[in-house]
Amino acid sequence: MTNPNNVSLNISHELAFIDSHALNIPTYRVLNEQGGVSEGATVPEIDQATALKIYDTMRFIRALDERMQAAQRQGRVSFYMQCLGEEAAVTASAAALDDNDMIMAQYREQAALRYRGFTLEQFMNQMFSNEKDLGKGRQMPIHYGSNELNYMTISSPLGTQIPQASGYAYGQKIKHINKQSGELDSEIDNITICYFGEGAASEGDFHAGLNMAAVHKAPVIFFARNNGYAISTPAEEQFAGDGIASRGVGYGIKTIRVDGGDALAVYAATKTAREHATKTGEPVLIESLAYRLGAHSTSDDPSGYRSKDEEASYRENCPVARFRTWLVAQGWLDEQEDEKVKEQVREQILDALKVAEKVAKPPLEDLISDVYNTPIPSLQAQYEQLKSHIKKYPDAYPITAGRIK
Amino acid sequence: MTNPNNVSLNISHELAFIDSHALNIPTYRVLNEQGGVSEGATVPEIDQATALKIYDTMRFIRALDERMQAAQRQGRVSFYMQCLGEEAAVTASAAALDDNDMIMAQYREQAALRYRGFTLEQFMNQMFSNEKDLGKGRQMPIHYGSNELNYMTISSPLGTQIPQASGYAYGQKIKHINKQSGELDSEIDNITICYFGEGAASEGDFHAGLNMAAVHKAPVIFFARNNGYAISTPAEEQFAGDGIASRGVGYGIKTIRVDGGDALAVYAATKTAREHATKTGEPVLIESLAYRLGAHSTSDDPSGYRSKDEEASYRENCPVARFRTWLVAQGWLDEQEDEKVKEQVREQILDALKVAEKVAKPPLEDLISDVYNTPIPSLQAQYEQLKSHIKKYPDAYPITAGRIK
Amino acid sequence: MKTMNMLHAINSALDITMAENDHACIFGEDVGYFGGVFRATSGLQEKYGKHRVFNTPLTEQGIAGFANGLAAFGAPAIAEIQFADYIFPAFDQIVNESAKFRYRSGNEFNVGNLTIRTPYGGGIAGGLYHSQSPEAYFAHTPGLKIVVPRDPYQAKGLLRAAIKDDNPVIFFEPKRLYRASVGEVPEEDYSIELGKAEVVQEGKDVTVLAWGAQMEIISAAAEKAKEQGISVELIDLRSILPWDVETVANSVKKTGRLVVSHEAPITNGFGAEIVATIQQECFLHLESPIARVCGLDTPYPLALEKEYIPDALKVFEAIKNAVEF
Amino acid sequence: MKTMNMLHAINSALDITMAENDHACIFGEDVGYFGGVFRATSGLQEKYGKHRVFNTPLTEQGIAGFANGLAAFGAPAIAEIQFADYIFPAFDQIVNESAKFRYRSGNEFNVGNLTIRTPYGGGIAGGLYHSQSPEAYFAHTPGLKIVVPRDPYQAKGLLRAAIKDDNPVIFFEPKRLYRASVGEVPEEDYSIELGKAEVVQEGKDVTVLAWGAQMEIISAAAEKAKEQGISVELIDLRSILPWDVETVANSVKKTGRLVVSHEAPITNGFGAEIVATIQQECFLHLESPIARVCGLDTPYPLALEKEYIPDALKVFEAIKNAVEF
Ligand SMILES: Cc1ncc(C[n+]2csc(CCOP(=O)(O)OP(=O)(O)O)c2C)c(N)n1
Ligand SMILES: Cc1ncc(C[n+]2csc(CCOP(=O)(O)OP(=O)(O)O)c2C)c(N)n1
Ligand SMILES: [Mg+2]
Ligand SMILES: [Mg+2]
Repeated sequence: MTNPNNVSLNISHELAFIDSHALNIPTYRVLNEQGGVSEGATVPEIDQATALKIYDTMRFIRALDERMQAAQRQGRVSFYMQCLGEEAAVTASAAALDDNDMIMAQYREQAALRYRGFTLEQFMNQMFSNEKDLGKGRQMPIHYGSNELNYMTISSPLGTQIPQASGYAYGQKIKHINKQSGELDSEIDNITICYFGEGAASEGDFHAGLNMAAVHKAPVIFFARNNGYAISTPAEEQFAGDGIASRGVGYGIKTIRVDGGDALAVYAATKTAREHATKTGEPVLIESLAYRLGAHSTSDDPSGYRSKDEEASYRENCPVARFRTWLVAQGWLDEQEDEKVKEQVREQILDALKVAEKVAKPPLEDLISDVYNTPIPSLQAQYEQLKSHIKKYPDAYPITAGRIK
Repeated sequence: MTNPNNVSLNISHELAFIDSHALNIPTYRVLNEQGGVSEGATVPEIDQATALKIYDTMRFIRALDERMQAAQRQGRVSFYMQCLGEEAAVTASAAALDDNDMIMAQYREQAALRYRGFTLEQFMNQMFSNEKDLGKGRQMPIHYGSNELNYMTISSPLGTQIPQASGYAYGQKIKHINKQSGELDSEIDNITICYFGEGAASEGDFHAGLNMAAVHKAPVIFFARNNGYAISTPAEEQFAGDGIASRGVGYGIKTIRVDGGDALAVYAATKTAREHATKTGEPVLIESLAYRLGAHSTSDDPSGYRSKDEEASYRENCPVARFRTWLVAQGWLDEQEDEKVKEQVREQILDALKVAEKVAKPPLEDLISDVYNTPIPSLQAQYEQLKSHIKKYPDAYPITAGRIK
Repeated sequence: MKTMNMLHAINSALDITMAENDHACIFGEDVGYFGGVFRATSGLQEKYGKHRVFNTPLTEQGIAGFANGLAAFGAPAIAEIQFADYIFPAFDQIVNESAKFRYRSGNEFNVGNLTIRTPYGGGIAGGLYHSQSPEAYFAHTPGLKIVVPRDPYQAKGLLRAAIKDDNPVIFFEPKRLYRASVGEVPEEDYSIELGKAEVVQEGKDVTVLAWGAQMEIISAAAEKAKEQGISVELIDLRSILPWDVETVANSVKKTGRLVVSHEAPITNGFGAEIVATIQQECFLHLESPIARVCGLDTPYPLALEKEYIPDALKVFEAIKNAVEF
Repeated sequence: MKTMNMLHAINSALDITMAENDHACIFGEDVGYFGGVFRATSGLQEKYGKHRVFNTPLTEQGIAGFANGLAAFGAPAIAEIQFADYIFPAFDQIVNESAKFRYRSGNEFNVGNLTIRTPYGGGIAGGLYHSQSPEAYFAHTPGLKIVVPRDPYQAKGLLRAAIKDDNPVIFFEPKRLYRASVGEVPEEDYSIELGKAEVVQEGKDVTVLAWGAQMEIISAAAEKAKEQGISVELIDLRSILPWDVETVANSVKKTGRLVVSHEAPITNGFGAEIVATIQQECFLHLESPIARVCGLDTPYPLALEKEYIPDALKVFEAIKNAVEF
């Protein structure tokens, strides 16, 4: 496009509007709903170890979700959010990345973090906001993060990670740019993936983030999890276009829609997207279609806004079962062994929970550390005052009183 | 779309990305660059009075812009912004509306206001922020507004009018909704047009405004003026998609791109868009292509960022001349008469300027009125204190000191 | 009179508003069929239709922008921001647009019809992003009104006044009290004048001032002080903008001492404004420095919430210090 | 030493930064080829390449979001917001994200590399939207630092310190002085410590405090006061967050009187915080109420700008009142 308006310029003398749904958007799928390979589909290249790691992760997350949902009901943890129904989308996309790629997630992507190696103990410590939590007990359960694993700490405000992902990815690209030509002079080694829900995609930050990534060529994979709901708001009250994928062309971003219940399709699409990003520096948009099978969170009760029938019809199409069927058919997974591991995982989770809930809460200094790199004088003064106060009334502050220096 | 994800669901087994420029977007044009009717084009229905009013408005605005640009250079007015190059886009779109439709403009759309009947005196009073300014001398020159003429007062922050237009238009629709069915039960009488630049379209408010209008079916015409620049930033550093029109499909909004230098095309497209909006309540997106022929504003010097050659090549394609040629060919305009009127208009403008610059500035009470519907006590107290202060030092506040009650 | 919790009281005020004006609309994230995540708008979509009570897409800047437009059109626009922590994407629309709409246009246009409701405050194990009290961010903005109720009766009367007021109003609802605070509330319509503080308990030794959920805390502190023979005058500010300087100044002239308490971080919280104004108004009457008992200057924490909050004990200490100064 | 105006001084600080670190980026609306609407980034794209000095699309929330991400990656991210009046769309990214990034992650991640530059302030016939001084909106946010220079020497030294500081910093530039303020500035690198106020003139009767462009105004007022035999101690706060309580309190303990002046509207401006803290710190030393001379509680006007601003005459009056109290 070589005109100042930066548009394609094909003159027409017919007064005709582009239809509101003019774009044809296929949904890429490999495995059918029963877990068989769809007729006409090619199974993407995937090695056994990767496939099993994907499955292992999904199995683990399913068990963790079940257990923590129950723990919340028992009042042992204050809050929880399940990945239920979206395990394949999250896990298989994470599996298509390099371990040093940055993951910026929304909050329902614990499977990606697990795939990277976050330990059961680390999950638990965060949820119990104890002193071993990497986040120092400051955020609500499920707001994980790990520098070591390149998983950006979750932030509750929705959409904010989207332009941040563009900036982060731009940073990853800088060293590959030739100072003279301004062009890439090597393949980009690491990129960023940014997950968000179809609800969060309504935020202004979505628009800013995608547009900036496209204009500045930031190597980000924007992974939109269209799971049908934003809390109680159905997707049809969220947007009137054809999903999130229909927006790609508006930013000049290559786009693909995948069946988010199909681990193989997600894996293949993400791998290809990553290749494109590392070679060109350009962003890619992936829209995954799945159904949020569980409640929004433990604070939510979906029976207030959607039918049991709808839920039931989607429950049948389980992404974990689908992939499992394929693995079994491949001869890569033994069903009995799988059941045994499931049981073990459940027990490990319960044990870890019992341990983590007994670990002490963070010490008082963690109330004021990390506001700045070092506390500013006024905050230090507030802290000293608080310490004297707690020393005066130790019974009122049982968590910290005994440990004040 | 009857699935929870609210998407078209056509399964494909091919791993293929939708191209970043998959959409074919024609540019609608009736008059060729010389002002003749393009081969194959149909001239839209337009009566002589409307056509002449459009021309009269463009002629006036051209003269006003020239005069005020000069006045700023002479230091008589502090600031000015020209419509140069975009007169046809703005005027002809305004002409396609009903007088009671709301206009929410960005700032470069003085022609739309003029078309509605804003008087020369009113323009001048605003620019000289004198006591006759409807805006009470509070905003910089060119921030016009008129309740009577349904022209929302201009606000400098870019993009903010876009979601506001959706809300305003939604209000216009409410009375037409059948309480039982929730559907329209009569044709909507008045709608909103919302103008913005291709730069402002990068703001998060653009995304929010278009999406909300689409979801809630607000009868707005979103009129994107793609004029190639946002101050010094060329459109190719603003977006990577195919103009603004490529975004319509992402919101599920009917869209058309028009040659913004062609008054007839703009008029016809806007008329059709309005019809669609009044009948369905749905928004429409129009992208007008023109070139910002002048500087961004009187504070700007484009020679710092674009070539004289580029400017010259677009100067040839003058939207006013193009329409004039057609009018003359129609036998609706006499060239000599036109020259005479031009001269008269110039003189009127100069006279009005001389009058307005001598009108007194607003009285002191206008410093605090309209912050609230009635001043709150603290502000009233500040005002009393200010009055005593000015009375004590009248020489320091010559504009108001003499008139304090 | 009927016994209502704060959510019922708010729902009742909204119900009256919707019945009163055919153009009034309620909208925000999840406020439609579901009735909002706290259920404040429960039953209203069923009663008034999906075109007047509706879910919006997930965009606070859009909600506020749409609300500005609808209000400018002339319809009562009642927008909900799901948590006050998420009002910041709407900051530009509120601070640069709502607040300046009338002034910049010379009253050609205004958004007096706008009311923004949003639950605020901590004490619910909500951490950084479900606990904030952002009233002070708005208090620096001429053109806005800001209101915070302390109980169901106040909530209904103040919300009705906010909606009827011909200026944009932000109505902060203490979510910790949504269900916890229960009281007698008239079923019929009534309003409580904006901009007026209320002396909720008379006293002579020290004035203690707060608003919203913090009223419960300072009342508890006043009880403790009473046990020590200190007589506390308690003031509920109710309106942050405009605020009732006169009532507060009169009280402080009487007691000679003032303690201000709020949940938000102390630095540049609204407490600062109160102190700055009152030290001016009451300079010769002050017998001790005006004290602020507020949140620490940190983001809102989780595990150490108890340590963070300006609890009754801390307020009590400040009362004692003021009296013993 | 070289004579520079404030824009040159800022440009010089940016130039040193870009030379120092290959990953440092400067971006914002029109900052690229054109060098920014005020030309603060002039010549830098040519020198360091389009990939390190670039125009962004027109979206402040995007600029701040992108900047947060780039800073989190570890690159010095120097973002420009074209006018401080347009910083509000970025409010969420700054207040909820930049400020809380380190805390919420337990220091797993931080955006200490972030610096946001933005021209602020009035006196240029800019009206509502080219005149605002929004520092107080940010001052209520733990995690941010806020800096305002008064002249070219200060601008370069403070900007370098802001960039090198390992916390997100908002750097407000007094645009009225961009070209008007000229002075000696070293060409080499130097920094001025953040968080330290400067006593720019010693005096004994009254302390007068301001920052940025307002320093010029209070200096003029102090001159007038001197003619009347009043000895004024002038303080430039320089850093709003953190601010130097000690220097101010020491001065007020000596003079017994304080006048604070800022351009922003008085209610809940940063003056309020200064008054609230100083009345606490210096209660027994105060001989008159602390006075604030600020903008009125209205949006920033145009035709009546002269009447609106806290000019030298108004500051002078406040000085006299304080001394004669
Ligand atoms: C800025 C902001 N607004 C509102 C919320 C409250 N909220 C939390 S999750 C949610 C729905 C998100 O839906 P979606 O993006 O589709 O993700 P999903 O939960 O379906 O995975 C809302 C409204 C928030 N966290 N942040
Ligand atoms: C929120 C906001 N950011 C920045 C500006 C400063 N500004 C004024 S006009 C402009 C460029 C607008 O370009 P465009 O939208 O294309 O409109 P055009 O001037 O070309 O008509 C900018 C950046 C502003 N007014 N508001
Ligand atoms: Mg969702
Ligand atoms: Mg433009």
